[in-house]
Amino acid sequence: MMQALREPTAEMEVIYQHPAALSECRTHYCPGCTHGIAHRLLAEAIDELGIRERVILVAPVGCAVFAYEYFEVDGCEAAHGRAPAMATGIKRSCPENLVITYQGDGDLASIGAAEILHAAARGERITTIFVNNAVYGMTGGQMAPTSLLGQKTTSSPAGRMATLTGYPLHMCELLSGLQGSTYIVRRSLHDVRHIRQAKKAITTALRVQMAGLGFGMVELLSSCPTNWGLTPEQAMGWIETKLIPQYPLGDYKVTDEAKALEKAG
Amino acid sequence: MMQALREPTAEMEVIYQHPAALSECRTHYCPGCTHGIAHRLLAEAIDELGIRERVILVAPVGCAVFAYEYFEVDGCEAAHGRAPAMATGIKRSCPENLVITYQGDGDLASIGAAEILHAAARGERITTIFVNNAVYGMTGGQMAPTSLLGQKTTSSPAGRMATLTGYPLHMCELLSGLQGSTYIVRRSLHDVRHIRQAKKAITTALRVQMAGLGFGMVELLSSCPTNWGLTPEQAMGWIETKLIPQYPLGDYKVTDEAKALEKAG
Amino acid sequence: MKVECLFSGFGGQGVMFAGQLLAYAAMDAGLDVTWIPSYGPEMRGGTAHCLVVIADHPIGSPVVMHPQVAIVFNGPSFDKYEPLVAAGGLLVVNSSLVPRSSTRANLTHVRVDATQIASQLGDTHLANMVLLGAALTARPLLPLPAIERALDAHLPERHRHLLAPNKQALAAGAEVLTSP
Amino acid sequence: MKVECLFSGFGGQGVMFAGQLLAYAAMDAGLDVTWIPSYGPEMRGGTAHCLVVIADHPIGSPVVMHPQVAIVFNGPSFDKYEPLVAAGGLLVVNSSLVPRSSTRANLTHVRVDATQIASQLGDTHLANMVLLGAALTARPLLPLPAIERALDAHLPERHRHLLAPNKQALAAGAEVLTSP
Amino acid sequence: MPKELLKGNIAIAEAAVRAGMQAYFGYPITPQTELLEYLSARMPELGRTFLQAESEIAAIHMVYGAACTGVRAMTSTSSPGYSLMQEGLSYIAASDLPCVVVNMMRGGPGLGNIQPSQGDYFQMTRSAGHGDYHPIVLAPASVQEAIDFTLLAFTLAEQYRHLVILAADGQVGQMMEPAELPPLLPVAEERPVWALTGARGRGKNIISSLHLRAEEEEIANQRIQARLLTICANEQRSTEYATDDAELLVIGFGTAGRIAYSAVEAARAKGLKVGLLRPQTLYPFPEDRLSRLARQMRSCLVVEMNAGQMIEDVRLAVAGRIPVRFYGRMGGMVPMPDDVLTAIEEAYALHAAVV
Amino acid sequence: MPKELLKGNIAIAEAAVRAGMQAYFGYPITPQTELLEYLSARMPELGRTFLQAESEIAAIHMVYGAACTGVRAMTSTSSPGYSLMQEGLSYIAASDLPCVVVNMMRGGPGLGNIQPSQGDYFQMTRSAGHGDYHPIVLAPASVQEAIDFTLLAFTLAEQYRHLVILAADGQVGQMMEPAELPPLLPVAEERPVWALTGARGRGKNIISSLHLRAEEEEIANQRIQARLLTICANEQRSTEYATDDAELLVIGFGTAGRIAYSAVEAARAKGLKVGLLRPQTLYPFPEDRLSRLARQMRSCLVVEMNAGQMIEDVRLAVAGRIPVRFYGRMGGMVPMPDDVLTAIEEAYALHAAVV
Amino acid sequence: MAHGMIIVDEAHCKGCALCTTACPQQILEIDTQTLNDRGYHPAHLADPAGRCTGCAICAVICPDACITVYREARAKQGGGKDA
Amino acid sequence: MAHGMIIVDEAHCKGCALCTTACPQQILEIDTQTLNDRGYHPAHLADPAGRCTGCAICAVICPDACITVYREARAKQGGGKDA
Ligand SMILES: Cc1ncc(C[n+]2csc(CCOP(=O)(O)OP(=O)(O)O)c2C)c(N)n1
Ligand SMILES: Cc1ncc(C[n+]2csc(CCOP(=O)(O)OP(=O)(O)O)c2C)c(N)n1
Ligand code: SF4
Ligand code: SF4
Ligand code: SF4
Ligand code: SF4
Ligand code: SF4
Ligand code: SF4
Ligand SMILES: [Mg+2]
Ligand SMILES: [Mg+2]
Repeated sequence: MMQALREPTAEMEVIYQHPAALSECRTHYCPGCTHGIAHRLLAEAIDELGIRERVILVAPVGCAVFAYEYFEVDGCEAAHGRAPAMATGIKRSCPENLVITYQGDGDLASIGAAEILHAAARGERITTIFVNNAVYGMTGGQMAPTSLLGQKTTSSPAGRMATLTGYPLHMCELLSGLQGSTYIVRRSLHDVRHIRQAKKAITTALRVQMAGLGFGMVELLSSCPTNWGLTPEQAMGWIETKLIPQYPLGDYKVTDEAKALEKAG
Repeated sequence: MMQALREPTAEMEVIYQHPAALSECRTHYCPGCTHGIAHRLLAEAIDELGIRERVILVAPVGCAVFAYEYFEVDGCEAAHGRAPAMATGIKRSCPENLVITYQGDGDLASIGAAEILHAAARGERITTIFVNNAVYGMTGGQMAPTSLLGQKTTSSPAGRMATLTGYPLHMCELLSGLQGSTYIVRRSLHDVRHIRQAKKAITTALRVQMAGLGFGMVELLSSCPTNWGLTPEQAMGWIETKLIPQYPLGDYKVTDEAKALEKAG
Repeated sequence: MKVECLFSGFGGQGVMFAGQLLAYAAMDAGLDVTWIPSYGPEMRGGTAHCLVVIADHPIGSPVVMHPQVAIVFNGPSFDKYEPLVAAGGLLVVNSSLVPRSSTRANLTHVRVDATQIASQLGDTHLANMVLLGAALTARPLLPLPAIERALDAHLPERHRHLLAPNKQALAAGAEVLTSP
Repeated sequence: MKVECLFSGFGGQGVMFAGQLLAYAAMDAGLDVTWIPSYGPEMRGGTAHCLVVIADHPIGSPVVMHPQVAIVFNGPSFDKYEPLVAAGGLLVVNSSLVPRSSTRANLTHVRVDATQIASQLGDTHLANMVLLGAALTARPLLPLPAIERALDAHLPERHRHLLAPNKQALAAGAEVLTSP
Repeated sequence: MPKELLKGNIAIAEAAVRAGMQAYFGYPITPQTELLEYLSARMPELGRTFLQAESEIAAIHMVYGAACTGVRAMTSTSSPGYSLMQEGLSYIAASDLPCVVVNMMRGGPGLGNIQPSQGDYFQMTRSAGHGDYHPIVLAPASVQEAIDFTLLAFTLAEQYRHLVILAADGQVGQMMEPAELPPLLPVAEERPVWALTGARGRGKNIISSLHLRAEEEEIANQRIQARLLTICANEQRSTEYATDDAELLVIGFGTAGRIAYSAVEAARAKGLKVGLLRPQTLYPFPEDRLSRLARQMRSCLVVEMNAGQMIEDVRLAVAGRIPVRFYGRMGGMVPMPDDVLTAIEEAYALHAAVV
Repeated sequence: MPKELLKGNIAIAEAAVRAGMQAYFGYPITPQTELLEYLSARMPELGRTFLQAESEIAAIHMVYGAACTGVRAMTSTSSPGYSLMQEGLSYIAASDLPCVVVNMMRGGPGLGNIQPSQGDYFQMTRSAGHGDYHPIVLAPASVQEAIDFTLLAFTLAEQYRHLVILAADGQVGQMMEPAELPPLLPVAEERPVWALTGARGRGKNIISSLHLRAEEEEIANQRIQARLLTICANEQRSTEYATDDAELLVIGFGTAGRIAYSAVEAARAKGLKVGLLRPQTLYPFPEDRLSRLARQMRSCLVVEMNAGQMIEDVRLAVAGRIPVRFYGRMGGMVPMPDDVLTAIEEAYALHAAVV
Repeated sequence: MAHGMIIVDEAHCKGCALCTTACPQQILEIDTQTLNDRGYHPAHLADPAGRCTGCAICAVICPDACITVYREARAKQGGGKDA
Repeated sequence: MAHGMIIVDEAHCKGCALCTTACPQQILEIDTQTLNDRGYHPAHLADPAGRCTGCAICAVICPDACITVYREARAKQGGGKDA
């Protein structure tokens, strides 16, 4: 049996380290919040594709409001929900750059529903990372359009009721119906296997943009231990047992060109 | 052979006359504009269901901006695109009333995309008459999200190009994917047979609301002779040959309860 | 010198274009000019009018209450503007559509059967040129050839084939006043 | 009489609740009181503080630059507020997490191993009560039983089972100062 | 009712409930979210309408719709959300609809931060959207006033069929103070005659702000302006402290006014003849009272949590008769009484210099 | 270039093109739609960006995005659409981004009508959204000025990295007049150093208006305020007519100012000592010039197409030294020179009464 | 064949001619001699032979609801609907 | 089995414990004795037996990217990837 190590030996090599596109600063995310994982995956994808110097990141209003601080890329702050419109303005002015929006479910599916819908319908050549945690994280856990029926939140204290507030919104299903969308998939961040799949999807989505195809979005089922009132580990379980059944993982739209890129990747 | 008549004889009875729910005033619509037909059908449906005194109509900003003048029902004016939100406020405050929004394609599918999406997702118990004429009528014929590829408008003078402005939005297809929607159908106003079918759909949609089921919408393919640069008759032909192929008529979502009402009607 | 000309009628009667032609001609004559449209409260159909101010010095207000020249194409326009024409002004009326006559003594009142004349020229839409021809004959703000040059330069491409008829209509309007 | 008390620490250390208890007790004692929270720029985690002003007359500003009493739960709070305590004021420090001591001569400086004591009582979250108990012993703004009554009335339902430990913690804090 | 220790946000929410609010629509935004959260439990409990809208735009148009039906309707938001409501507010005002909007101001412009601010003074008093009108704007400085002004807001809204803004800041929303709530008023059974309730047994009712004829739009505007004149004549409200023999008048509203109160107290303790005017209505601005007070003063000092906005109303009211000085903090910074005191002393020293 | 007979809307559009505008985003709304329509053909012709946005909100955020990349970006709208842009404008201003917004005002509030109006004066000069700042506001009165100010707007926007609003009304947009367009300027090749273009060979650039620390937000605000001071010092613009020996000063901007010009001409013809000041910048308001002129006047008369908004700036500038009277029309009514003349005569008669 | 007739509300008709093309009997025409006060030529029934069946097709397509349709009662009875 | 090790950046670790549950070797634990300056107990490698395989699973799940993973080179060669 091997000996315990406190420092890597000379023969050891780094198998995994902090991605270059991710800043070395501390994030303000809660312990165990998978926003952090989403960030890391995006940074890794950027590194691997060698596009760090071409990316322009549009941060949302939501817990990821400081996203532009956390990536070593050019970045800006959109108003709540308007990241797709802002990204449109950027992409049309800098078609050679790679424009990424990073948005929460309140941001993208609630206040920003029109902007994401139209960006997708236009086939805007941008990439959206959509972090769905079924709740408004930043403002303290209110109901989101993606909250589950029965889910107790700070603005649906008796649990979300369909008769009063309707049904969870499925953004992948919705946007994949639009001709302008090219790559629309849903992944989850609740365990290592799924995280790896998510990473692959993000990479493909960026490739889609690099190839100048249409609108791409990767929805990531994500945790909010703080507002769900769960430990980080329990929260991962909640994604698996509650969120995924309501939001099935899968490829909602992958055009043939996108498929080709996916394989090539 | 019968004799020509200039006045009805005593034996004659009125087979068709101006519906009571439609005001006796002149509309400001252009000659041959099928907004007028949509109005008449809605008025007839209201009369036949005997609900004139319960209806609250929300007029849009668009050519139908004066709709509240043209119906003998309580009515109000929404800001551009916000009719579904306004209708929500009304319906929640007057659940016994029947709340109808009447909206154009610019109003509903462009600026008001978020509001209609969320009203449908909430299963808001309102009825939306969606007049799709593939153009911004009121402001003089600019491109709408529903304009066809290649369609020349005053803001797409070279014809709508997918690479620049994306693809036509199909609202029935989109909204029928939402669990909160109950009755989502598309009809056309281009000839007598289709007009009769449209009338039937409007009646069913209102019944759906009377029964307290979820969100209902009847999309009506409609003409804009003025901005299409066609005669009224040619415009009817354009609906048939151009619009319908892009926007197939049909029932996009009719829940079982709604089906039962449809049959009963 | 400063003169304000009002053109008023149904949408579709060529009211705006008649006013613009006058404005173009005035500009080419080295005068200052403003053209300002106004669409009635009806969004579609309904009345439309435009006001052209021509002056040999910079123009302040492009709007006036009492225009010196008014060319009215239809009944509602007559009713609205007949009382407003400035004293000593000119009122040109499309008598084809306006049965009433002005009873005002302090203005020059010209009635032209413009729609009828235009229809004889083959297109009722030419009534605007008939009226303009008559107006400029009654009050020669600019010579008719200046208007013809403006027509040459500004008749929209899709109406190009109507250049000659437009000029004929202008002449026909002028003739109403010159022929006995 | 008017006194301002600052409570400052990490989010989750019960800073806000300690302040609220004091406010409730003051109100029940018939005094005027304001409680005002402030969350640090970090949205999550990070520091939080609240300020309680107690007076026997209507309170104007609920904020002050130099509080008379400061109860600091952690290092960053010590660094920030130690210099700001009013001359003659009281500084209560959670010595479990703050190794540094104040060098200021013009204030009463009390160090309480609060997190440690709380952990001995079974829950580090009780440190807030330990500190409050100590503070009110060092400067008896209100008698401890008043705080106990406030606890009875306002401890959230879900923490009800911790009522007794909370009171023990209060007492333990007081003891730090009373026992030799 | 006995006093309770209440948080501003909760106090406003419960006061609105007790005032008979029948419908609330809102969207989360710090620092007013607690208000929405509280109502999400409280309104259904009473069988009333609570709905979290998909955006502030939807929220204000839901309020617009609800107000059309004659119910007491309200929304609440904070600065960026308030900006989004501008179009809807203009429609509501143009339609002569009573309703109440809470703006719990935060640091701006842009996304800014969630600290207390008074940076939307202009946007509330001068222009809640396009076109000519002013909402009534009430500015509470304490939890008790927040309660009282919530009641007042509904009363004024209905009395004048006019939009009322409750202009507070994060500090008023977050602060806890002992305060007394009113009893739960019964909800109005009857809807007003102009309300949309279905044209049963009467002609149709129409609510619209469209007047294509400029002449008619001008008449609609004149009606609004006439109403505003009445409002200005009747509804100016302010409170004062130590103005009797004051030579320097400090003027501040809401949180700034309250902090200034402590500073004025301290200045008095130092023997300076200083008084405080705290406007409680921002529109109508208490210009009559200020104009009268100004006669006796040698100068005034405006204290705001912004770059100087109310100061324009002060300057308009004193019309050049005395110097108007300014002390302000911006971007979520709350002025400290000590700093205001320093500003007072400086302003006061200038009097001495003049003598 | 020779003069052409140009319509205001088209003139602004083409002037923007010639000023090197690289990206335009807009949404149809009368009375500015022609501008958008013109650009829908013109911009692609030059290989530049034209996009009809799904709403005014999307349009302003597209402009925001484009401006972040350092291109010359513009949008245009009219009153209700301008209301919808408030949040976006506040973000843009807070982010120190140069860009140009045209507001072709129409009758309001609410849906109102499409006639010319000046009802958004406050919303443009006082508060383009929440928080403390003022955009630069330029008010053309003729087609030529519309062209010149469009150029100026881009220049000032870039010089100060500040938001510039071109404040016109339906009349300026719809009117045709002879005017001269500038030559087509080459589009800037280089993007500014702060622009988002990808962090190639440099550290990352960030554009954000978020400053969670109030201290930092205050610094950001101070930076804006300092810039506004410079702007106020350097950019006040106005034009005058017959002020030399005038005793009554008429003040009006844009269309109202131009109509007032005719009325002043007529008054002069009647021998009245009347002059005109027409502010060309509404922010910064030409208070220095007005304040100087006021010394020589016995009173002034403000003419606006609203209920009286600029009058506040006038009153602030004259600070009570002379009476300020008002003549206004609302809701899309355009004042007639005759009526302004009557108002002038009445105001003038009051001088005589005083003597 | 039932016997019918229609009356066009000339003041409201906008002369769009949709009824004229829709009428299966081709007995409606635009009256270019008449101009209503909005400036439109209204449609009118030109049915010297009394061919109008009262089918109401014209009314169904009329965007301005300005056609009233009459039919002889027996026709309706013939349709068996009025029993 | 390859031989590996990890280093946790304690200043950045938030003690969420996701790595501890994910590690197939169960050799990561939260160090309740240490408190970083944000008030969190960081995770640390407790691998006296040297069971860490360098599989990087802990790093893949760490939301704060604060785990660096090392592995002996031959292990990698063994994987045939570095050929
Ligand atoms: C116009 C506007 N409305 C509301 C807010 C307040 N707000 C900030 S974040 C947020 C919700 C964020 O939720 P989500 O997008 O799901 O992101 P998460 O925090 O869950 O990652 C809201 C409502 C705001 N900043 N601006
Ligand atoms: C906020 C706002 N933006 C824009 C407008 C201008 N506007 C009025 S109607 C309209 C489009 C109407 O098109 P559509 O909804 O398709 O109705 P249609 O006229 O074709 O029936 C627009 C853009 C407005 N009134 N308000
Ligand atoms: S509040 Fe939720 S989403 Fe936001 S950082 Fe915390 S855990 Fe993550
Ligand atoms: S513009 Fe088009 S949609 Fe509007 S009334 Fe005319 S024909 Fe109908
Ligand atoms: S009722 Fe039938 S037959 Fe008679 S005119 Fe109408 S369409 Fe023709
Ligand atoms: S369809 Fe109606 S409006 Fe059109 S011509 Fe016939 S009667 Fe007139
Ligand atoms: S690398 Fe693998 S074995 Fe080693 S600590 Fe991490 S998860 Fe455990
Ligand atoms: S997963 Fe990362 S942040 Fe969480 S405990 Fe492990 S090392 Fe620390
Ligand atoms: Mg979320
Ligand atoms: Mg349309």
